[in-house]
Amino acid sequence: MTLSYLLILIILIPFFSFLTSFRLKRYPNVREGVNIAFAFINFILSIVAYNKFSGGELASFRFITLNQPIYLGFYAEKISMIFALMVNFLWIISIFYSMGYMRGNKEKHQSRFFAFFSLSICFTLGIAFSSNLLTTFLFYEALTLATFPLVAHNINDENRSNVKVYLGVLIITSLILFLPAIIGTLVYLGSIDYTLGGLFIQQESTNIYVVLSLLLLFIFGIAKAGVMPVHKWLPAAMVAPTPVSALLHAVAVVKSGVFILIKIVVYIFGIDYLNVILQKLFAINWILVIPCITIILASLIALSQDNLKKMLAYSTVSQLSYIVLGVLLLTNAGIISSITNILAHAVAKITLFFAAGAIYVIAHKTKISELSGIGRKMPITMTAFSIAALSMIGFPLTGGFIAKWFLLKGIWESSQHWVLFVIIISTVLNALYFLPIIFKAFFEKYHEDEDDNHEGDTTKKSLHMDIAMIASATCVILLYIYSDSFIKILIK
Amino acid sequence: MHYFMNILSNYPYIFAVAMIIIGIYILMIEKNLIKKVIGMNLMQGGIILFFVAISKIRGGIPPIYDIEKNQEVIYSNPLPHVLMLTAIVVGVAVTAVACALIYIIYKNYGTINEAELSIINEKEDNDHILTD
Amino acid sequence: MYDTLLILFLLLLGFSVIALMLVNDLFVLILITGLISVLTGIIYILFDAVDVALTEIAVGAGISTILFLITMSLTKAYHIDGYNPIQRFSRIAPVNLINAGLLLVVFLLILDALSYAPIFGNMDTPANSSIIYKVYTKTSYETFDVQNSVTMILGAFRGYDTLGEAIVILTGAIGTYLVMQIDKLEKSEEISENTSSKNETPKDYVISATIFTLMPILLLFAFYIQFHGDFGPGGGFQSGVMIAASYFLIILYFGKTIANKFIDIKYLVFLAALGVLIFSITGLVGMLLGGKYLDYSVLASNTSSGYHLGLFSIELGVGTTVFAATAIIISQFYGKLKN
Amino acid sequence: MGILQYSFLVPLIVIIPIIVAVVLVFVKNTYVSWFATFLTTLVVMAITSFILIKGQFVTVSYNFGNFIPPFGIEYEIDILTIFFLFLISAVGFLTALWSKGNILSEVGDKNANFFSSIFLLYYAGSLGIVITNDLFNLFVFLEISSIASCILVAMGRRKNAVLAAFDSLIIGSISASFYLFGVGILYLLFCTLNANDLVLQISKYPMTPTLVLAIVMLSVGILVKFAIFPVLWWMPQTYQSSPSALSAFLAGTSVNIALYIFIKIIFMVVARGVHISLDHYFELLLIVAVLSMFVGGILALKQDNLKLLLAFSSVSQMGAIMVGVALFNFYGMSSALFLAIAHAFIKTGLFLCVGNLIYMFGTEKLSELRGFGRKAPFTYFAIIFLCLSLAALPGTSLFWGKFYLLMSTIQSDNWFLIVSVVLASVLSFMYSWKIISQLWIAKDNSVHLIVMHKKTPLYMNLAITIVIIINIYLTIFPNITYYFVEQIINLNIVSKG
Amino acid sequence: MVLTSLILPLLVISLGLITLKSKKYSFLFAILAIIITIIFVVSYTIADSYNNIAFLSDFIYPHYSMVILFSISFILGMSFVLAQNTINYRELGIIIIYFAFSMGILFSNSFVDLIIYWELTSLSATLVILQSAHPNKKYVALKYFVIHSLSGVMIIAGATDFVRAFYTDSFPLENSLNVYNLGNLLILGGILINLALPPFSSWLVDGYSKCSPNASIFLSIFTTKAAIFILFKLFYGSDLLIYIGIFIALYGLIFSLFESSLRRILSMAIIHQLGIMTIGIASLKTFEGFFIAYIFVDVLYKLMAFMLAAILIKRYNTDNIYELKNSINLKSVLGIALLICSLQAVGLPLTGGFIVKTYISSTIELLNEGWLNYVVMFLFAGVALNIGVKIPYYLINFKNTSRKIILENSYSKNITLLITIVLLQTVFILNGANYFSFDYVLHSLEITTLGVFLFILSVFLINTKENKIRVKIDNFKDLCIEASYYTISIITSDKPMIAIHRYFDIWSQRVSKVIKVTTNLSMRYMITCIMIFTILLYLALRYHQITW
Repeated sequence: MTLSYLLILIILIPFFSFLTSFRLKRYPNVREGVNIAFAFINFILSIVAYNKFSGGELASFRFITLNQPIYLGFYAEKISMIFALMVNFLWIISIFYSMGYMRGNKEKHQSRFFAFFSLSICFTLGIAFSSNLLTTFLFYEALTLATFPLVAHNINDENRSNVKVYLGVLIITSLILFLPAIIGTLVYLGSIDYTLGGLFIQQESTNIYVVLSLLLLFIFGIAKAGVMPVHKWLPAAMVAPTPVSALLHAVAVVKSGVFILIKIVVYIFGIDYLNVILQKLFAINWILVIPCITIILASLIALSQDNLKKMLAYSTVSQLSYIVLGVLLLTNAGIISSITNILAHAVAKITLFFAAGAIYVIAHKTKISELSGIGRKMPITMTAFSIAALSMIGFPLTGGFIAKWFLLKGIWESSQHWVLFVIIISTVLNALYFLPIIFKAFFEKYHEDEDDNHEGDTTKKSLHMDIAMIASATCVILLYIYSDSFIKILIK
Repeated sequence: MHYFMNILSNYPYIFAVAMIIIGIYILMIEKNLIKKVIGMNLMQGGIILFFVAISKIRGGIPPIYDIEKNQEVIYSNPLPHVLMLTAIVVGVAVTAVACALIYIIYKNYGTINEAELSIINEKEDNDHILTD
Repeated sequence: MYDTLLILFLLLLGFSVIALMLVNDLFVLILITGLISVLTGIIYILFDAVDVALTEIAVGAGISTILFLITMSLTKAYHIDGYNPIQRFSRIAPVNLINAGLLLVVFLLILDALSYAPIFGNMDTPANSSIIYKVYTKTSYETFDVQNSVTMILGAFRGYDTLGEAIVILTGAIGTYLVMQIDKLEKSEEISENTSSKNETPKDYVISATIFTLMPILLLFAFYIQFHGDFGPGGGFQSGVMIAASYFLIILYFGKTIANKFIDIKYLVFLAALGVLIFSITGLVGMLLGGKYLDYSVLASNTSSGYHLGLFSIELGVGTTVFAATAIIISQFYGKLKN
Repeated sequence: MGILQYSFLVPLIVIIPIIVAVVLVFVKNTYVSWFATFLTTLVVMAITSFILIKGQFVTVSYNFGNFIPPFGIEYEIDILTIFFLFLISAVGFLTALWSKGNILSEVGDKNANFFSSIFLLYYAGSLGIVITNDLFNLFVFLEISSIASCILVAMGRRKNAVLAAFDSLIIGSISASFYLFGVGILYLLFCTLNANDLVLQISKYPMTPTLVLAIVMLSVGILVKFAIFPVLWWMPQTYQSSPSALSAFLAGTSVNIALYIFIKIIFMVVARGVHISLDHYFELLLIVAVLSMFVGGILALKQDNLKLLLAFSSVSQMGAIMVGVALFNFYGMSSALFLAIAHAFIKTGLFLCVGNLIYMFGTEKLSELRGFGRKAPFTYFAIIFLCLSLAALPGTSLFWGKFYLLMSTIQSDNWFLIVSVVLASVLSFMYSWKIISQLWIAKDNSVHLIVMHKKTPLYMNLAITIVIIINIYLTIFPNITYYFVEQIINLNIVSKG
Repeated sequence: MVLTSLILPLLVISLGLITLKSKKYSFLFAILAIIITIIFVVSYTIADSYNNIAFLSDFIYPHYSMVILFSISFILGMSFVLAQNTINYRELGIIIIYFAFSMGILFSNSFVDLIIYWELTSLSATLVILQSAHPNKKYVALKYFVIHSLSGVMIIAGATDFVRAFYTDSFPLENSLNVYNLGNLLILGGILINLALPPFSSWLVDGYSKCSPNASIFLSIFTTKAAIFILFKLFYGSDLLIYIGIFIALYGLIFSLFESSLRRILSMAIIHQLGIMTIGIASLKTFEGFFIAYIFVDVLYKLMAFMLAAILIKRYNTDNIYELKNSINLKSVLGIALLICSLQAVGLPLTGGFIVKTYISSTIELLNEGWLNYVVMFLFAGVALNIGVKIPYYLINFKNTSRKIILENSYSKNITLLITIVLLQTVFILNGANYFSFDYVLHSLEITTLGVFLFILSVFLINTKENKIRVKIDNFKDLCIEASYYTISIITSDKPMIAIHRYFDIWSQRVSKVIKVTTNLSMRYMITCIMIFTILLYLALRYHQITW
């Protein structure tokens, strides 16, 4: 069957699982099984699509068309293929993990959780394959709403304000900045489709400041890319249960934000066009300052956080700006680095969040200061945690190293040398806020606090979680080894 | 400005507009609901006067066809008369409904002074469910 | 000569309007409204608008004044701050001044705009000079041999407006009937005491004498106007109001209970509905017989007799509606009055 | 031509409801009176949709009593009229379908048949306003609908309904007499009451201040009905205290009727060679519209009573529509018309849901209704779906309207306008999200909700489901309505501009 | 070649992992590791016997000599530690892994391999440190790893530029990297940080002094010497290194004077030695030569010194040099070892140290920078002073005072010391011939006198028991790290946000009061609004030129 049907199938399968998991409210095991089955099928399909696609066959599909330039449609190309592959793979792992987490933590109304979980996956895939800005915006908003019930899963009085911040920032920035930007492009360019090499080349007339203002509107509009002023929603989203923050806020939601930014810079503005524009205006590419500030500030804040999940959230914000930085370097090495970074960071961060969740479920600890000596008690979790941490720092044998390598190469190509020092400082800061946890976990005594009574069943509960963690940790390393397989495609 | 003289020449319009304006003034100033309705009545009277003033032609006779008279008789324009018949009846209907409402307001609130009414309305918990 | 007479009455009207603005006593106010409606009636006669004058006086002086009087007595509002007009000036609140100023500005703006309008009453204004208005009076007699062009326009040319107007008066009547039924209060908070008092007022000979002499003349004149609309001034509205006035006299004299036995409220409502029904049915009949809605030429063999028949039924419908509606309104209000 | 020989259908649209209303006065039984209203609205909707589908945008005119227009009264249906006619009849049908349960609970069955007859009269009045091409006839029907609506409001279930009725009557009659004054001046200048004839006359004579006064009086009369910023104060009270069936119908139609008349006047005046430039007039309207968007939004945000909140939200939506109209470019007009139809259905649906709530729980205060999901699942989901579409989120019908509105504002390069429209859309999101967050996330205090009726009857839910289906239809196939709107714009601007 | 070069590290890593796991047989596996390294070294030299390189002297291929150097020192260290029997099994395993990774660095001939092994060694070194019993070991390990990751990143950054320029990441064999371009400068920076460039030198001093005594032996050898080898490989002959070398050496010299703990003095001495080596590298114009011998000698006598320190700390479990006063009896094996070690530092003609020192000073003279020779002379004097004079002065028990000497003269435990003594002397014996000339002897005498003179001067300067003016240089660096913690927490605290929230609440109450009024407005205001609206509309239409 042609690629377009495959595309639609990949997007719709999570939607089916959304429906079924509502139906199977009463028998949880069956529901979990069905979910995993769907996830697995989806993964297989995306691999098939990936291979078929590498044959260069472009598929496109439209459903609602208003008049010529405004329509909703899907379209497969290389970046989205990789992104979809990653999302599907991690979906399987996170379902596995959330099974353990939900049971361990005895959470209420789990079927609603799983339903909206798969719904948000469906919308992320929608974003991955959307063929023009309008569809992206549609799925972008839908994703915010789909993740809202997850964030507001166990809502109570003190985290209600957080939930408000989460939704407020996301929706309002998208309405105020993202929508006008889309319409601005439509008005000035006449079309909002993703075309290879960017749209602006045809239009020589648009003056520089319009282009720049549109670019800035996009950067700040897509709050999900977590650039500094609009990053407030990510730490606020930490009130959600850990599997949510693991898959969504470390991988699906956040990455889709950056993914859209990549598509906009590459397919709407076009790298070489932007280069010409920026050269004309000012020598130093001032736009790079935005992600750099975010990197430094976010890692500084992460340094001072005591709550584990908040710290991870801020580290996600800084890592995201790595990806944004990679894109804004406007060199193809930069683009490759941003995509590899998406993969590496996704895998590493999901392990970190799994570990944080496991610690919470089994040892009921959320503060970093309480984590002393936990390594002995939960060896598997902590080893996975440390592997992922090393990958975040960019340790050679892990995925993070590849991303950092290409990022630095991109920086050299874009001849913005001042960015080098930002990267160096940020790596040191990364090390500064990840390593104390590892050292504290492994090399300090574990002091028993009284309420830690249910010793017995820790092993059983943690089985699911450990499997998930082992899987994600290994693929952190696998990513390093098989990195050349997908870089070849990207270079094309 | 010479146009001012023009307005003096069609003086009925002045009176009609004056009636409308004073009608509205009474409507705004008076607190008592009945006086408001009177003001409204006055306003509608003003408009009707304006319309009928339009139809008059100097030297014309009422538009009832006079069989004996010869042809060159001038009749006033009959159309505004018809319109004003309807307007008067509409005015009456509105006044009737307004007076009924005033009575019911008095029956429920005990007063028909607008100031007191708004105070009572505010104080009272007005989602006091009436029907069963 | 004509102008001086007109100016005289207009000035009278102006003074009474200003008086309306200044006087505070409610009873005096209602009387002045009656006076104003009579004055406007007279001015309409000067403006050659005979039908309108008749309706204005019958409705203005008659029905609305009575309505205001009854509501005043029902809501016991007559002795409101009864100090004289001059004191009232001193008490004027600043807010009123602002409003007055605002309205003065509006008044001047309208006058400034109207000053560009065509001169009052002269021949060559576009409204009068155009052939349309001449057509009305001439054709109404030659083709439809209806002398009173006002009734002709009322019934035929703009028949649909009259239907709308009948509906308005019907809604008014039903509205008053319904609104009076509303009792928003629980039973406990009932304010007004029960309505019908046992002992009727002693028969006042003066009233009874006038009623008996006046009644037949009134009814006769009303029916004359009703069926004579085509030829002279008059028509459904005026006759309806007249009959209602006579009904009111009966109520005044014999008291509510007996009047009820004479014509029950329920039947009055049915009567009003019936009038509008007659009106719309005639229109429909015209449509069914092939013409347009409200096309009377189709009703009889030739156009003029068809129109006579059509106009007759229209007038009948309107008359019954107006009578029933005004009767309902007055009886509703009067019913509530204690004695 | 196919439609012309059906031209006899045109007057029936108004006359059938009138006749049935009058007949209903005789009928005592409440069920029969409800069924009669339901049937008439169904028939009228059938006629309008028949003309809409078969009409293929041909203007059909019908003169009463077979007199040619300047003399007799003429009914004319061009594309714009049929667009609004269909809208009003559809909304009327839905409210009639829904109103069965409502009459018993809110109005009491003593004089239910009177309620239905006056409702039908109001229905006929609003249709008459849209369909007529004669200015005075429009005044008569305007007066009918204002008196009828005032009576219906007075029969609301709250004690202050009577006050609101009195206010709406007075304000309604003032605006009608302003309108009449304007018609009088037009008659004084051009001696015709027929709209098309008037257009010819206007183009002949130069623009005199008296014509300016006439236009101003007409537009003020209508804008008061349109509830734009400075003159909106009468509307919230009437919406709040009227029985739910009427408030739903009011929300759907009264504003659209005012919009229709306003567009008609503008096209009439803008048409063929009016020499004065209207841009200052439009500029003022823009400012007023933007103000009403913000005031409506902010006040809606602060209300606890659901009906008041929805009333203020329709004020802000009307502001958005007025911006679309006042911009007077292609996208602007299309966005205005598209917003009108989408907003009408959403707002009617929401008021019907509120009616449901009142029927079941007797209260419409958000603070008391928190978390009623378990007790009334159907209305719960309906409200959430409709609030989402009210918030103009991407997947909903209102979004397309907002999309075009933004396009037109960007094309007009008026920066102040763009910023305010964007902020207003955020405001609209906030107050619709307030409803959702109150009903969903806020603390659940549905435990001490007095349940008056366990379940709402079938046809209440049926009406709401139809509204939701229409909304979904509008989201998925916007291009059909877009094509329709395109026709209206080309014809009106091209032909008359 | 690559394959064989990877065998040893992988083999040894597996051994390390096994020892980590097995508690009982860890000693057995350690010995097995030693045997394997010995076999490897022998096969290594034999395999290349056909190109008849002489042992140590003919260093045509520096790789081999470094590999041999590392494996010999590993064998010595392991045998010493096993003999002392003071080490637990986990520490043993990690040390084996650490040795394997540092060997990896030597074998890497491309930037990517270099970085991988570089970071892995730093990771394993941190783990080694973490095995120590010191209370705030976590903190030291963190500092160690962070600074090494910093150097790793700098190298990667530089490497990417190199790869972009030369399209391959293998090392340039023909010529050294040109220092004066940003990429290479970054690589140089990375390596220098690893060589304890002063602002970042606190990891070496703290690390080696706070880790367990046995571990400090191994740590002292591998990381720094591998870094020097890479520096030598990439940047031999670039003159910028001279000034950097001087700076490092001076820093090491001055601050070792103020140190009171034995191991801190030795680590400062290591830094000093690294400075001198960088100067040596700067002077060498080709990639081969006798330089490796200098590294060899330095490694061995530092190894011996640390062994002594380990024994002393074990015996008197105190690190302070004043408390260890005259704790070694000259007649014991320890005494002899200490003597030989200090003489090497001084560079007495009969010792290996003399040979190497003269070689280095002669190569530096080739640079014919006049002032440089005197500076180098001063530095050599410093070494002599620091280790040659200061440590024996305190440790050796000249006056047989009553201090209770634990007579542990059992030769079996200190066999390794004897072997190192023999090795050091063989260096002299093998190469003495071509360097043992008159002027060199004269030269070394000059240096020794200058050294003694400086020693006396320093005694006067710091003759305090508790060295009150001890400059807390290292703590300054700790200070700045803590400071960064505090500043960040202030920036990111939520205080400003709370203030904004309160401000909004006040305003919303005020607005809601206004709104309550608007819902039931009296008739008067409604009509005034209508009037105003009409006036505005009329003016807008009537007078077109309304400007606002």
